[in-house]
Amino acid sequence: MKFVTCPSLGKRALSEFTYGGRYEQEPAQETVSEKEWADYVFYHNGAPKVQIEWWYHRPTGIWFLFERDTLTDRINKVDFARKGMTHEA
Amino acid sequence: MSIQIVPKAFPVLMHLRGEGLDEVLASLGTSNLDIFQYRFVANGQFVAKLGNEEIFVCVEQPLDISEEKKQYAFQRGDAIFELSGDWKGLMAEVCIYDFRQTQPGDFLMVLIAGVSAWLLIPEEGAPLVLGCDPTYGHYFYETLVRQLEVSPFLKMECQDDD
Amino acid sequence: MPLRLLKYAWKKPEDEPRFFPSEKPLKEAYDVVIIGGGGHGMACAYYLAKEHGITNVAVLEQGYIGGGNTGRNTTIVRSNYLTAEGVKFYDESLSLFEDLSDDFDLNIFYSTRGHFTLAHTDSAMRTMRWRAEVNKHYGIDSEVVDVETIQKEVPYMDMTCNGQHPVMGALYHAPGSVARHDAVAWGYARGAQMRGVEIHQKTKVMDIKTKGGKVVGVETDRGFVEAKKVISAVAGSTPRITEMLDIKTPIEIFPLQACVTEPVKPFMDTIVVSGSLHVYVSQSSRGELVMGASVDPAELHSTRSTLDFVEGLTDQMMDLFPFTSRMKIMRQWAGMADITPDFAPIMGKTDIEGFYLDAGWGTWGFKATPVSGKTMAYTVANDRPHELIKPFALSRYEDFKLVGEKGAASVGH
Amino acid sequence: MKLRLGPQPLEWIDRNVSVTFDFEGKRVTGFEGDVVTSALWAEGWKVLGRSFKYHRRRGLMSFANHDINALFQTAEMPNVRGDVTPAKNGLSLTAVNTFGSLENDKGALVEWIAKFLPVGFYYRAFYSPKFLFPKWERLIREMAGLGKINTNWSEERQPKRYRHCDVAIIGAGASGMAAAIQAAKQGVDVCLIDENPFIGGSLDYQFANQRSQSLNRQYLKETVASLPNIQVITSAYVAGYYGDHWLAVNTDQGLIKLSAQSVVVATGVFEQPAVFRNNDLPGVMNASAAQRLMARYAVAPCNAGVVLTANHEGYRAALDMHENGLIVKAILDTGKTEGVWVDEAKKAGIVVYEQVTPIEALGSREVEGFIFGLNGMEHRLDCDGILMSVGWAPAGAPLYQAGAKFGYEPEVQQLIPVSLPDGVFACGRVNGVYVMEDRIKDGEQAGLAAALHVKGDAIPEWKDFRDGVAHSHPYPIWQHPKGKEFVDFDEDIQVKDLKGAIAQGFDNIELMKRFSTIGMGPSQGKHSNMNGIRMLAKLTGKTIDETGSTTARPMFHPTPVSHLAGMRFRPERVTPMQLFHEEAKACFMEAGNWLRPEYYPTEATREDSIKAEVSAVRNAVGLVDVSTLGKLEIFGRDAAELMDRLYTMRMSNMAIGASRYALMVDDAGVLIDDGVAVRFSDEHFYVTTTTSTSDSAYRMIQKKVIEWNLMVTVLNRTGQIGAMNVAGPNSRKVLSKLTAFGLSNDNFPYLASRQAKLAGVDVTMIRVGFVGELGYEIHVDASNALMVWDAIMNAGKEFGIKPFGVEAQRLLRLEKGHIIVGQDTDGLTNPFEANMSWAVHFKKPYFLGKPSLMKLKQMQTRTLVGFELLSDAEKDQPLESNLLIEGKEMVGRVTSIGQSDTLKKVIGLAMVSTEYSAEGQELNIKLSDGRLVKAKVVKTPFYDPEGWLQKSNEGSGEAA
Repeated sequence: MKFVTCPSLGKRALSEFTYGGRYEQEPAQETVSEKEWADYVFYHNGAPKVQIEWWYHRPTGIWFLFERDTLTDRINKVDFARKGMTHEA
Repeated sequence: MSIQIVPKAFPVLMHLRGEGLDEVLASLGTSNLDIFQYRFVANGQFVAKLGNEEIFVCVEQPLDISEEKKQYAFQRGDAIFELSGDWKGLMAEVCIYDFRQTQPGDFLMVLIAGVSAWLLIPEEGAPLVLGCDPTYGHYFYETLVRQLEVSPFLKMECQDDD
Repeated sequence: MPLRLLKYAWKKPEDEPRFFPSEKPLKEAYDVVIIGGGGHGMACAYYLAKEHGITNVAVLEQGYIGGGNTGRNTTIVRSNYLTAEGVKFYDESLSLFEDLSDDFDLNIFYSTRGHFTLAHTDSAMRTMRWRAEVNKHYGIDSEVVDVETIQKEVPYMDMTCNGQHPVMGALYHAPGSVARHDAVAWGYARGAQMRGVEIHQKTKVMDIKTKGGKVVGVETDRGFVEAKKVISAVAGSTPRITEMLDIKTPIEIFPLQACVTEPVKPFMDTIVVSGSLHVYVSQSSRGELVMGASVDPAELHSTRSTLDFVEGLTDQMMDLFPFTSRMKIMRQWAGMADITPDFAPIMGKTDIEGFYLDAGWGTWGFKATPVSGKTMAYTVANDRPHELIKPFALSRYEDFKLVGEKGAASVGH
Repeated sequence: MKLRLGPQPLEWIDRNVSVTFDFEGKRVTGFEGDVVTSALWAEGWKVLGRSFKYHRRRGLMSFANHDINALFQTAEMPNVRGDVTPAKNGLSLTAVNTFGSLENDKGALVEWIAKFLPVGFYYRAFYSPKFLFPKWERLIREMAGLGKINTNWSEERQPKRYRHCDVAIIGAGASGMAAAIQAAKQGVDVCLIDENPFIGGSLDYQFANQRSQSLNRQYLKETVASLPNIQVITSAYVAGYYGDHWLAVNTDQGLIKLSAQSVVVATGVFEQPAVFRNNDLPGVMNASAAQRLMARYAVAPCNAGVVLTANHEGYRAALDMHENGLIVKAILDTGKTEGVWVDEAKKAGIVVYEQVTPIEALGSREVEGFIFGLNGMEHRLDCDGILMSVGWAPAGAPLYQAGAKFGYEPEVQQLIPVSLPDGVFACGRVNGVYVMEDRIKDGEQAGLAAALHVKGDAIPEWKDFRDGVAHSHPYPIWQHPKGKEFVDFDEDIQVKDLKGAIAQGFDNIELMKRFSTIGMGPSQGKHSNMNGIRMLAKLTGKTIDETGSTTARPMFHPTPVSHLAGMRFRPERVTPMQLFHEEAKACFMEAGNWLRPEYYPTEATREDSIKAEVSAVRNAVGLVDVSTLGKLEIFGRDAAELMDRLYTMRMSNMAIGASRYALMVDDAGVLIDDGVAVRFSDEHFYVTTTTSTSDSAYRMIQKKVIEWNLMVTVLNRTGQIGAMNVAGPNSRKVLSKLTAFGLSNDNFPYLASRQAKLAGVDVTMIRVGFVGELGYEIHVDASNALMVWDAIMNAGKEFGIKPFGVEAQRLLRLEKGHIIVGQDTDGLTNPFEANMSWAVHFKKPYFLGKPSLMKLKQMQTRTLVGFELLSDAEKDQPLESNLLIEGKEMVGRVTSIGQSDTLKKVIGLAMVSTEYSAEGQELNIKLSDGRLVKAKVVKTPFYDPEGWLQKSNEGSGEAA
């Protein structure tokens, strides 16, 4: 029952959102090695950290990017997932 | 103050996507509408802005839209209801949203009883118009009605106002 | 009155040998260091000492014995899995469980209740039959039963589920059991300790030191200890440990919550699980209904409780057991589940010589406690993966050789 | 009315209305406003229950719902709590967990063998011989447990509601009221919550006869009532504090989910019992319990009692008795307390002994006397009641749950919050502040801070209002050689039990709790944890802080399932054709949250009805509702690019007006979805997804559009469009009656899609044949869907049209060899295993999961094959999920199977190890009973392999 305040939606309950996983840049398919690809698909450092995540607001159908701390569950930043954005992930 | 909910039939509901929709809005007699705001344009008819290139209109006649402008129009058959009386009292039991944030004129999209719905936040005292996907319509209606019947909170309030 | 209790006529419990030693300093070096004093870590220590004569072992626990998922799970033990690998592995675990009380000379309250996994859709029915057939093929006592059979065993269950998603049948697993989770950890701990293993509670591992790709020891908040072999058996804390060695894994941490009702007189003898309703429930020997659901929706390294969980659980629970609406929820809590993409554990050796992983237990760790201890002990003692855990190697993902435990929509716990 | 007192200044009872109820079969009369416990006590019922383990008699102890001595059973409810349950006419109560009756409880025999049952005894025995354990366990289970469940009880659901406020204040005692007033004066929206029916807290029982407090009381209560922005919620407790300042507030009407910007915790303290021999005898009670009895219910705790005290609150309790004309035999002070109440007591002539050591309470059924030590001598006082006032523990549950840290403050000898999370404040006794005036100041400071926090303003410097006096005895535990000094009343835990646990190595607060079960009973340690911590600290030579405290998880009090669950909100979805299905008495099945017709019962049996539907499609024409398919509009400059990237096959080269099978895999190459893609224009596609994936597929595609930075719009039209499939040799004839549009092969060939008017409305027709006949899928706005469906049914009458359901469709598609994603595939199946390499176009530069598929292609180990059964199908037909066996090995499983009348065989699909997938390969299917039946791998489609029928020009009026 957490709250999150989103641009143009205001303060919303997290229960209106669907978690879309952490934001990750897909490696270029043309050049990627098998190992790199497996890393992208399966392996990661799952330790507690601040990470950028996809969150989908079901009633409006808008994708957001949250910057969330997976240790404290605190959401530091919220923004629309805009086309062509690039994030450090 | 008792609460009534009645299904409402609307003439033509259309979902428009594409460029130059402000002209369409203008043709309906509205302008400078912010995202997630609505305006009544005529009796019961309204337009709402859902995005830079997206509007939701409820009008008598289908709008003509221009192919070359890459405007796309889609018919919608949403299930729509009118809620009169202490609609906030009912909403408090089926919707987690904090309505203290809204102003009359807001087009609000929220989860109600597990279903995505849209609301036309009315002027104080006016009834609330809300709608959802047609295939959820019956569930939506039955759920709200059942809530009105069983809720002690709402009953208590009814007594207060008698 | 059991004879074993008569001694207390003249003997005070104080005179009993301690289960666990009182605090003492760490040695400079051990042959093996086990990170994590939960059931898995303690079991590994126990079998290292008992079956491989390796006793110069330290178990390092940042909190207290069994304070992690061991003491937070809903204590269900079963072996009705979907894949050959899973079935063989958990069946071994189950047979070990049956003898634990005697091995330990301590009653772990291993109580065979029978385990129903309900199916509410025909696709769920297919999955149940799939599991039943695989189980039967490997000699596991499992079968698909119809509504009548369920109703006979659990007469007070509402098969119509309030009109929505009625029960169509179930996978019945007669050996399905519950056990006293703490006692399992305590029993292994005491057994290991009596054989010379050192247990250090409130001892946090800060770092793992390597030289030339080989483990040389661990840095703790009580100083450095040498060890050429280090095992991580920390479930929900696994990523924090693997991060120390820059080992990447597919593990993601999700909170898994549970709750209990006030104790009432016994009325529920079976274990009931419903995948589509996200409910599993059994009645403890204290009389509480012990209930759980599926993991929380988003990655989180925390054991905080949420209201959404109890709301959802109680709501769905009533579909099956309407009368429970008159009961009261007494306590809720959470654990951290280390989830893998194929719902199977990650066990055995890693790229770093001397570092062994016992992880990826998701929501099934408790039932694997004995067998994971036994096979990890074997793997460490021989530096060669035990036959039963070969399919669970960390490297399977890059080889795209995933374990099919995920199957169709099959539920854990 | 033995113990009922004369009118009290603030009593809660209405002496004009009496209530009667039954207890243990006997009639009890009390007043409106009584709780069950007070009504019983007033009539001289001192034995209210039996203890959990030894079945000792138990009476009123905390009288605040902090113990379960008074726990009752009714016909409707288990575990009813007498301390807080209003006495109502017609109630019929019995004590829980008695064997026989409260008076004659056979369970009491356990006490005779108590010495054989030390702490954790059940770990020590019962496990061997193994075969006996189930009997022992049964016995132990019967002994454990409290109330009884009636499994015939009906379901109850209480509606819940949300309430959003600025400042929530938990506890409406002096400091809570003061906090509410200060916060409200800042203009914020305040909710003030208290678990009692009236606000006032200890001001109204501890200070009930303290004239000097009447002004404070009047000011606080009247101001709270006068401020419109304070909502008082009484008879409500905060079951749990959850993230982001959410409070689960349980009321008699139901759960209020209260969200606040900041929270003030003014929950006060739990009085802790003194631990001495027989401290559980009925008549031994906390001093605050006695004060609540007198002030709220005008009931005397006893006639002649002693007060055992370690703080000046005990003297106040003695004065309350004295002023009510009750005898106080003596105040037994374990130390040498000073203070105004001490002076008043002495002035009132009450005997006071100082430096006293409690030794034991005497009495068989209830208290008859008390033995204590004084200057090395034992003294005895006869009395019918013992009031204990030796200390307090913070009611810190909401603070612990919010993440506050507690530390031990030696000055007050109490745990107090030392660090508070953002937006959480504590005041009053929970914060270690005891003097009434200070409690009010402390509350005002917290209320102001909470309001300022809401406004985002700076919070003034924090003042400490604690007096320097210890209000708790540092170690109120006096062990007796003969034992029976109870620490935890719920669990019957004595001093020796905790000693035993600690001695055995459970010397960590959590381990001690888990081994001894202290604090694990229904009152969750409210009256026992603090003494447990004190004992552990002392016995391990640690400080209280080093020892630490256990976390207080929700629920604060056990909370009804019916309240937590609330109403049932389980969205259910129906297609626009639902009306028809219902009128046709269709048998429905659930697909996700959709209802779909499984079949229409037109024949005697389910099987025959399905057969009839199948044969209608094969020989005439059928109509199926496929509205549950996901339906997405994809349009914009990059629409074609998106389609190429999403699906495994090439889509950009589709002609306008064409359709194509669409297959989707995830990053790992696992098959997740399939459907049909249609191209309306260069920049406009329309795709269907499987029913179960419509939402997730839409979500995922939108996400990809963003990741790939494409100029394209995706709309989920699933619920806005109805869809149906007309299939069968006569389908063209039927449709021709409803449209002028040319349906012949040259104008509308197989796999084409056309937009036309049908039955007078705009529709999209796609000529696809999932079921393998000449067929048209018709997509139309939801509002027109039912009309079109009816029109087709009418037009089809003369051609023998029949509606068909999911079951018939399953068999028809099986005859055609089409897979169902999720049935013929599992969580790991890739397109090659599904025998669909033809659908993977590696030539494309990019598509979802391509690198995984390239890897997987080289390592395929299993294949989906078609098979037909060789042996007699009637009695030996295998079931879906039956295994394929070679020797001892499991080599695959049946994913689909069915009896095909059209082909006169049992056919099916199976996922088998590739080495057994060759055409003609014999397979052994293991039936559920273990017998093997033979089958043979055959080519698919089983039916009309060349697909002539789908392509047929039948009924176009032209030569086929």
